[in-house]
Amino acid sequence: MSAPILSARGLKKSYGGVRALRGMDIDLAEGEIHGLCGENGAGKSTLVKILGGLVEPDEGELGIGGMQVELGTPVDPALLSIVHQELSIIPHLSVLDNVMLGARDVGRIYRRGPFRAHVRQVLDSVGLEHVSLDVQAETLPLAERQLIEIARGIARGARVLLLDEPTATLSDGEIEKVFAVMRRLKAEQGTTIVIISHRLNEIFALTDRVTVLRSGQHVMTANTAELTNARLVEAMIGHELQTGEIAPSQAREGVAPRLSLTGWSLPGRFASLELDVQPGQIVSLVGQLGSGADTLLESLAGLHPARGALSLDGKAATPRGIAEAYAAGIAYVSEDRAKRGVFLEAAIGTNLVSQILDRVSRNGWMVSSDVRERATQLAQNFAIDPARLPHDVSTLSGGNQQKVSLGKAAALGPRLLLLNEPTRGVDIGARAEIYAQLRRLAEADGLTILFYSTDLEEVLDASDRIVTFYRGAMVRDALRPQMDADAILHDILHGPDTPNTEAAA
Amino acid sequence: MNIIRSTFGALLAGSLLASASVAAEGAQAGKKVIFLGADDICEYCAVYNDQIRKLAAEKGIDLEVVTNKFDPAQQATQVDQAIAKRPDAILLWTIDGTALFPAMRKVQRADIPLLLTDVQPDKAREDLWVQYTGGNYEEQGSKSAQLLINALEAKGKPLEGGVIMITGIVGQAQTISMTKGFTETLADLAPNLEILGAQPGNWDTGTSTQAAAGLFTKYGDEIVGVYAAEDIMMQGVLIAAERAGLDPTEMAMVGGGCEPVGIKNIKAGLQYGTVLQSPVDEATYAVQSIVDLFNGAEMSKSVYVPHPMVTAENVDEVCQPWPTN
Amino acid sequence: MKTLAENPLLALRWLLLLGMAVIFTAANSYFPAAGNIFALGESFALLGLVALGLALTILAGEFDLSGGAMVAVSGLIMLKCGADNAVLGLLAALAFGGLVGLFNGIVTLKLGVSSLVTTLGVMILLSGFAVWLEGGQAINFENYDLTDAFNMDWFGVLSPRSVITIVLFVVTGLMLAFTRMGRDIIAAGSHRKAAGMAGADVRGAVVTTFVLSGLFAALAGALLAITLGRASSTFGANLLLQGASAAILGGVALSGGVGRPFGVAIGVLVLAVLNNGLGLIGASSPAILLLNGGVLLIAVLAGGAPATWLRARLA
Amino acid sequence: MSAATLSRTSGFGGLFAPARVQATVIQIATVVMFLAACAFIENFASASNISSILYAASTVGIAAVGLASVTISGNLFALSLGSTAAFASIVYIAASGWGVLPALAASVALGLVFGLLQGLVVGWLRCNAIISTIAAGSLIAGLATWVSDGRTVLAEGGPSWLGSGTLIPGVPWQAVLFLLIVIVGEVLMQRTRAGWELRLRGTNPDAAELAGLRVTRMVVLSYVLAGAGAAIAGALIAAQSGTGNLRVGADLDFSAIAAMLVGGVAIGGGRGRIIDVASGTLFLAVLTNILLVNNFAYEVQLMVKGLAVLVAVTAGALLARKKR
Repeated sequence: MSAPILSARGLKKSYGGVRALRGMDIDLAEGEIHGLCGENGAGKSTLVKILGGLVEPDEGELGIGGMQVELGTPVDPALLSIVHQELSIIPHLSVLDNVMLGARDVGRIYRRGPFRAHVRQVLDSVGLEHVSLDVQAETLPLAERQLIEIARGIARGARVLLLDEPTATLSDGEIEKVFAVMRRLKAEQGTTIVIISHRLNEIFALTDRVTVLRSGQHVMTANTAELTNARLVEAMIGHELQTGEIAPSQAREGVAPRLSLTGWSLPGRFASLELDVQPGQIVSLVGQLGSGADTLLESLAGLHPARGALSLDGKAATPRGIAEAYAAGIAYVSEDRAKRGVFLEAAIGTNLVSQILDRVSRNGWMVSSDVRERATQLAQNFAIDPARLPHDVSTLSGGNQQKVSLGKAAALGPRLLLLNEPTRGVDIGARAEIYAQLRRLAEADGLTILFYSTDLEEVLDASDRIVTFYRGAMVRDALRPQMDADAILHDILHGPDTPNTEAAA
Repeated sequence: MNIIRSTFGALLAGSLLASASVAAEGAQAGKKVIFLGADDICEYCAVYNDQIRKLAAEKGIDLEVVTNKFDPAQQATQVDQAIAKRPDAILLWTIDGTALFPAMRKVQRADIPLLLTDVQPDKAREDLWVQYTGGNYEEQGSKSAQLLINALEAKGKPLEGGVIMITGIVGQAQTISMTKGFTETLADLAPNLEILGAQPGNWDTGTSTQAAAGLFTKYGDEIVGVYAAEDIMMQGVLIAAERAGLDPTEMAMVGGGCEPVGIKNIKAGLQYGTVLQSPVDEATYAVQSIVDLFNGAEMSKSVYVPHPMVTAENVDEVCQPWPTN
Repeated sequence: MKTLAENPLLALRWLLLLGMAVIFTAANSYFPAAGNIFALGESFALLGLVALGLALTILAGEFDLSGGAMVAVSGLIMLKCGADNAVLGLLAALAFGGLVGLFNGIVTLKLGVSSLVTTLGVMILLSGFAVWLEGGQAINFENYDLTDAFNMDWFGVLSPRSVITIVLFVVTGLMLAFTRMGRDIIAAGSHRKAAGMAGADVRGAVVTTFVLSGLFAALAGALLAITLGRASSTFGANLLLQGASAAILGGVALSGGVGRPFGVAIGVLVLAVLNNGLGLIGASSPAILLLNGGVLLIAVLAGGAPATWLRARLA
Repeated sequence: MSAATLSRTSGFGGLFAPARVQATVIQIATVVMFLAACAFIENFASASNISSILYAASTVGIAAVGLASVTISGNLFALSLGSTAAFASIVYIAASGWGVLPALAASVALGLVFGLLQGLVVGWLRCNAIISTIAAGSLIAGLATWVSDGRTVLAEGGPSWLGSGTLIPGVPWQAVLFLLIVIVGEVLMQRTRAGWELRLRGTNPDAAELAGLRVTRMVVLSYVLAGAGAAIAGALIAAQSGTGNLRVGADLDFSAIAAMLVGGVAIGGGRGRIIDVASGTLFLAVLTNILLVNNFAYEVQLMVKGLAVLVAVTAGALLARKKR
């Protein structure tokens, strides 16, 4: 191997008493795509932040392009650029300004003209041909903002490009486009690319080498071609793991549907559809952004004013707002955990009972024994340490926060549970726990669960039944055993098979 | 207090209605005068404003009242506005004693006669105005000192011991002048009376209560007299004295203004006296000043309203209750 | 109708401004007179500078409560240090304003607490400092040549103060639109964390807005002291609330990142015209208070649910 | 106790948890400062001086408790307290002929109505919280000026028990009322469903909405409480002096904000308790009294107060960070 483009030695970092990194070494070769794997809390994000100069390590050295780098001060983005996991898109700046934000070759007087052509080209390459340079970023959907963020990394022409979970919010079609750009950057410009992802299929599809971290330490670096899925997972969690996949339950004959939709439509978002779901069934709604699948899910919680009739166990229960949905026995878990899902700055216990305050209070007064009992019970159900109940949710990892978010909704004892991206940003171990818990809820309580996900693995692992959408219309409604990844991809990228439909145009 | 006193229209342009012309004699009749005054949020000002509207209407003066929330910057622009309207004269209550010299120069250059009321700026610049009518704050302070001494004598006490002061808003011209008059006279007439402490009461009863309470705690029995620049502030002093277990009748309690609350306290024997400054007098003098101006009367530079010392003996004859409408 | 549908507040500002101009002109023929426009410009200059500085800090996601108190302090510094040499006084006042702004910015960033809290402390501190500077004396300015120079008018309507203020509005507008710093200020206010991760100079942007806010307030105070020939600790008392009202009326969102100096200028004008007009027609104290409250209420309703409803209806 | 089981405030360690450290430090500082003043300042511990501190603290404190409900529910602060207090002082005196309690009830009713209207504008019509209350402040002041014509209203007869009565020497009834309001506020905020919803709304308005909490009602409630607090403060000031006028409550808005922030209520919402408001108020009242009793000049008092706010907040932030 020739001299590495980036070389880090002995990086250590502690936050208070927590040792996030305990002496990390890593070398990156010029023009390779390098995967960085590890569970949440393994130290990946800390490593990325140290490499980008956003965090100063307690010890260690870093060289990029043969030069020693001053740690803790932002690195020249032309040398190393990071695409962050948390969106670093500024809502009130234009697309152009967002792409150029942080670039060093902009003078004090900011002349936009010379950059327009280049930025346009980069945006086109990631599939944003339709997005104007001058539109404000806040008007764009989440996935497009993520693509702008990736475009920013590319536009800087960095010799090392770090992508921290770039695909978490993207649909598969978009992911394919991004990967194509990555491969081209590597081939044409010799860019070194580091990618962090929880989706192992992406790691195998894209990377040349993989480095695994566990508990703040380097576990292994290996050529991807020589790895198997099982070995990678074992390296990440330190032991073998049963896959997250859960055997789907079969539809039963003669059971009355729990959820019935008739003529359910939202003009401009999704066309009229009919859907029956049995108690105890877990159904995934799959589609690209704009396919209407996510909007459909939200409309069931009363978040959009849809037309048509929704009935639960045969009784009309069309909700006209989230409060009515809860009252009718429909619970909803948001995809935006930090902003809408949980109360980060409130205790875990408080969060768990926050949606059933009426049931743990009498005449307006909180009943402390009821609160404690319910919170403890919910914590146990969702594998949260009851001793941590008084601590703020913000002290938990992403996976455990998601468990709180789920527990908070499940506390309502709903008949229908709606989940939007049930495990976004959740690591493999916690994912399996969440799937198992969902299955228990479905089987033991006969709860009907509908979820929307852009993660193909998740759809295949967790559902009994898969409903695919394309451009506002349902494409296929099939039981899990009849579906595979290819079928789903085909449906959501190309729509129904009939050659003369609008979709083909 | 009359809630349904006026309609919104009258509210909006009360001055215009008030000045609806009444048959009146003299050269001032029909003359347009702009009065730049203070906001009704201060009770004294509210009485003055009502009074001057009434008196001007009687004299047939076309008086336009423009009020101000004690903001000299706003008043400077109000002077600019007034000049733009080309009135026959401007009557100015300078919110801040000296802030308006540049604005007064503009009035002079525009050849509009300028009359001042209530606040007298530095006499060194009296070439800028035709006449000042109103209070003499330094004299008021001085009279208060005199009255405080009278009080001690009346109570048969020696002219020695400590005195505390509750002043108006720090930095205001009135506050500066009154404090000057009081301290200088006291030092002259009773050198053995020592001013132990002074705190602003901000023309407010509550603030004065706290300020006086602190001083009572600190100096307690050493205090033989209290000077509060206004009667509503003396009210605060009396409350603080009662809480501190001090007997106000044993001390020389002197206020200022002869305001309604002061009259009440003087009659109750809690406050020894006050120095009259009447908004009714001031408004009357100001209107007379306008009349004199247009009738070519001889105008002296300063005309002061009377500031008699008021005690329980003469309170009924000297202090007229403030008119309400 | 399209503008109203897209941004009711924007359209409302213009409606208010034009409506008031028409009403006041009808009520009093002196409203459009040159002398009155001059007076309007003077009000605009004082409130405008304070509102502009405050708006910049809001734009960067902060809030500077100390602007009003700074007006009093800087005026006193101007006259105390500038008794013999006005330029020296002006420089001293500006330097003080800039330093206090720097302090505000650095303390806020270092502590990571809301600037509402830090600048509240600085605001109280500054009011005390003003009283101390004043020392119970009337602080006057004897240089009437300079005062006259600042009180002269160009074409009957513009004073040096209003011209300086207009120029600063334009410069600030250009700075926000066409410099890297301006872009970083908007980024810092719109989404602080994201801006930091993207490599924008967040710290520089935040500190810059506080320094500019301090400078603008200090300039407003110093110029006020020159034109009035007087400084006092009581000056500027009403400016904070009025400045905040003007900024938000001007379309600046408290959440940060939204708003432009041009809008702020319109917001300032709405308040200036309202009070100028009410003074001109001799409105009574309660009427002035009620109408000020009423105009703010209309503006605030235009940013709330009724506006959303209206927008949905018109779209 | 639900509040203790589910928040980090339980136990001795909880007192110094990052979220509580500023409040605890201010509570300790208040006690230390008070004891030191008792020991070193002559007459400080006298009944009359203690009552003077309590009078000052009671009015600002009651307004600050009401204001805190707005802050904790996530709407920063209200700037209409001063004019509400002024109007309430006028109403209290005008109605004082009916007796103390009916007059107090009349003022509170006024505060409730003004609070309700602001609550509806902010909570139901979703308008900008700060500007709505500035507008309300102006409108209320305008109405008060119109009604009173700028005049000071004087109470008939002598002082009432509410104005100058004491439970025991040094503890005026007003302080008892303050204590009562703090206890009731603390219990309501920590132990009732509405209190939980209000605090959760302040922690994260979006999540509260999506969780189906009664957010609109809570916001309206918080403004109603703020209006009532300001009105009681105005009535108490009026009861003390026997006068009601437009100048009452001139500094109330910023005094209440300062007291609340010093006590450790977070301006961003969700964090802080009603007892913190009380300790912040007492801290500033004791500090002000020490300065007054030593006859420090007005400018020194202001500067020390400004520094106290800065230092309290700085220390709070630094200590909280160290703990993290």
